[in-house]
Amino acid sequence: MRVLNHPILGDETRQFNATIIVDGKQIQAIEGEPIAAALLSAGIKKFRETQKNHKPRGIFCAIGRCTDCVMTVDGVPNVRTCITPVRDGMIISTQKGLGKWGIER
Amino acid sequence: MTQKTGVIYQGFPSEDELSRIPGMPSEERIKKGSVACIECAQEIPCNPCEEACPYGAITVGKPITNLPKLDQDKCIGCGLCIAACPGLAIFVVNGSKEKAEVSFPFEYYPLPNKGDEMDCVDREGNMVVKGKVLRIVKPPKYDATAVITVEVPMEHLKTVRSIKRLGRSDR
Amino acid sequence: MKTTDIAVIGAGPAGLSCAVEAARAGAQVTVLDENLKPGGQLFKQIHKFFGSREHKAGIRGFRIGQQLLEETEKLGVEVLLDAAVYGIYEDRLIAYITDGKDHTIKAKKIVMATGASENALAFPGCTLPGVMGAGAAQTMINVNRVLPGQKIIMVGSGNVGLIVSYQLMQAGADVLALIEAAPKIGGYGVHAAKIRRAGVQIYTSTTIKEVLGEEKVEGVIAVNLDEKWQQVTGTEKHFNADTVCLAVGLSPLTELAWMAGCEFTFIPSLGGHVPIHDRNMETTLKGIYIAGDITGVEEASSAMEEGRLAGVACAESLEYYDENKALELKNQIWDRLDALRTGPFGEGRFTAKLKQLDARRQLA
Amino acid sequence: MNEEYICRCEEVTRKEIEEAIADGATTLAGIKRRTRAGMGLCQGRTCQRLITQMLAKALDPAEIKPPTSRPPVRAIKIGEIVEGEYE
Repeated sequence: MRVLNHPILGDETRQFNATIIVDGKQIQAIEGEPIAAALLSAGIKKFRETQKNHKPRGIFCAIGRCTDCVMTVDGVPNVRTCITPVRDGMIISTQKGLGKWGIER
Repeated sequence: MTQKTGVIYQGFPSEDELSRIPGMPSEERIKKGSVACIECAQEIPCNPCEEACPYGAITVGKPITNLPKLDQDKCIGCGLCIAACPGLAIFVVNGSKEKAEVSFPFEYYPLPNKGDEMDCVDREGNMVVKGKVLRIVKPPKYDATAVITVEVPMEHLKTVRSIKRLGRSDR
Repeated sequence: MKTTDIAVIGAGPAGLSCAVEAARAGAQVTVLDENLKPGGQLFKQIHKFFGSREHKAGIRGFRIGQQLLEETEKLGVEVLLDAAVYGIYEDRLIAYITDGKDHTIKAKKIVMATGASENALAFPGCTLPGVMGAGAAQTMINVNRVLPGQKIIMVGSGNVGLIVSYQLMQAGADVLALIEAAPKIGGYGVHAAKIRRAGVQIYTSTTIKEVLGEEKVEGVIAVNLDEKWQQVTGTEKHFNADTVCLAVGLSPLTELAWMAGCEFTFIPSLGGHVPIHDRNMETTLKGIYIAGDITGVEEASSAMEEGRLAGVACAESLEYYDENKALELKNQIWDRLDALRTGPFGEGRFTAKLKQLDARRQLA
Repeated sequence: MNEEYICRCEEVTRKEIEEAIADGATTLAGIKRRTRAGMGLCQGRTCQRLITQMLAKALDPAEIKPPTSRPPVRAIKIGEIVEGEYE
């Protein structure tokens, strides 16, 4: 959920100027915000499944250290979504295990 | 298990701690009119309250970990210190009228409106009594901290310290 | 290859304060930061800072960040963003990646101000989506303006746990409870008082037994701890939470200092193994300085003072300041640092920092 | 009950680390070689401290030194170094 008004920071003034496609679904986002923030705003918490035990993972450190939030972005696996900015038209998919190169259609 | 009291156990100063710190006014002073209650019970490095007071009623001095000392005769209860305290630990009370007035800092959305009857809470967030909002002050120099004044029955002057956040469904 | 007088690694409160101070003396300063935006963790600090009013106490953290950035710009400090330093080599050669390419910069002085990272905590279910660092949640609400969840359990009652709990409520979430393994609250009472009067219970001597859920957090079971820190069966409490935030301390980010070859000392209260430094913030390697949380975890106000100190010291050793002028400035900073390290919360850090300086003297 | 993972990347549980310590591991490297803890994508940045705490139950924490730091200390792509500029 987005924080549209805030007692200290004031009202959100940024425009929802980007659309990203996550597992085939369109999501409105803000150009330049981390991919992870855009996903969270759409209620998506599970970003990938682990290699060994197929367990769900999501945001953990949010500063690019823990690598829990990696996804396949525009055909590139293991992209840290917490520090990778949104660009309009990005194609993102939930990563299974170590991920595969290339965009799955 | 009996709950230990005091700020390091409960997260707010106990009656006993409040009675021993130099930031609290006397009963007599409270009855005379608006006055600050500086509920700052730990020696932390902080002194913006000292400068915020235009009447020189608050002294921290050096080292800046000293507890703020209130000069209750200089204090007129203007409330400028309320928004200046980074710990939001300063309140203003007035016991000179029929009903008590309590002013406190408030940094949540939404804000109440003047005249609203609000759920007034104590230091633990427990509902104490309904109280009427008399004033909401939020000038730019407070930098987004609102100072709200509510009117409550006199017996709650020392317990009411905030209002419930608005727009929350009961848990 | 680029060259500069002073290369500062990290554009957080310590790094930027250092850059401003050194540039003011006339030095050429280059700041490198791996993030896309400068400011480090300052821009997620939306509360008014403590400290001395001469030094920005009472001002909200993100505004201090804005002021520092304006000053760096005015003074002509070069700030390289998206520049991840991955190695420091002989003769103060720094290797970094920017724009997907490898670069090097050679500096007369290096200041490492790399900050700290959040500690993790393990319990059954700790990897479920919805369990995250308190700092991660703080970044989401205050920088990205997205709520990580609606019903939060905060773990840890240090200042980070207390402040982030408060800020989660300001952003519109509910904090169901704050739990703390120790028998008392770790952070400032005034921060605790803010969330208490908002109705948040603080459970001391309590830990997480298990986080429930298959695909994400769907509940939390907390349990009491006895005096030996063992879980007491039968004291379990269930919370209907969707998010768990971990505020269980920070560790200095010291990899670069290890790699550069700085000598370390072990001081648990500062976060473990920390680089040894002298009164000027210089490490055991000549010309390499440190400032802020990398020297041992404290808070933003002390990080900024240490940054200023390193800035003055670098400027002095490059002869932008004479000894007297430098000493005058350093005395002021030392006084302020001492003031920040007094009182029940500061004394421990004061002693720890003395120990760190002693380690330097013993080596000399 | 959900698993208690210490190394999140390589999915190493508390039990596996305890077994490695019982097996005679006294260093972070020893545990790493036995369990792969710390060898995943994040290179021990999250679990190192947790494992140090577990080791510290039997050893002096001051003696548990972090493993040697070698470049790159940040997560970067090999291609970024290979394609680097040479001056």
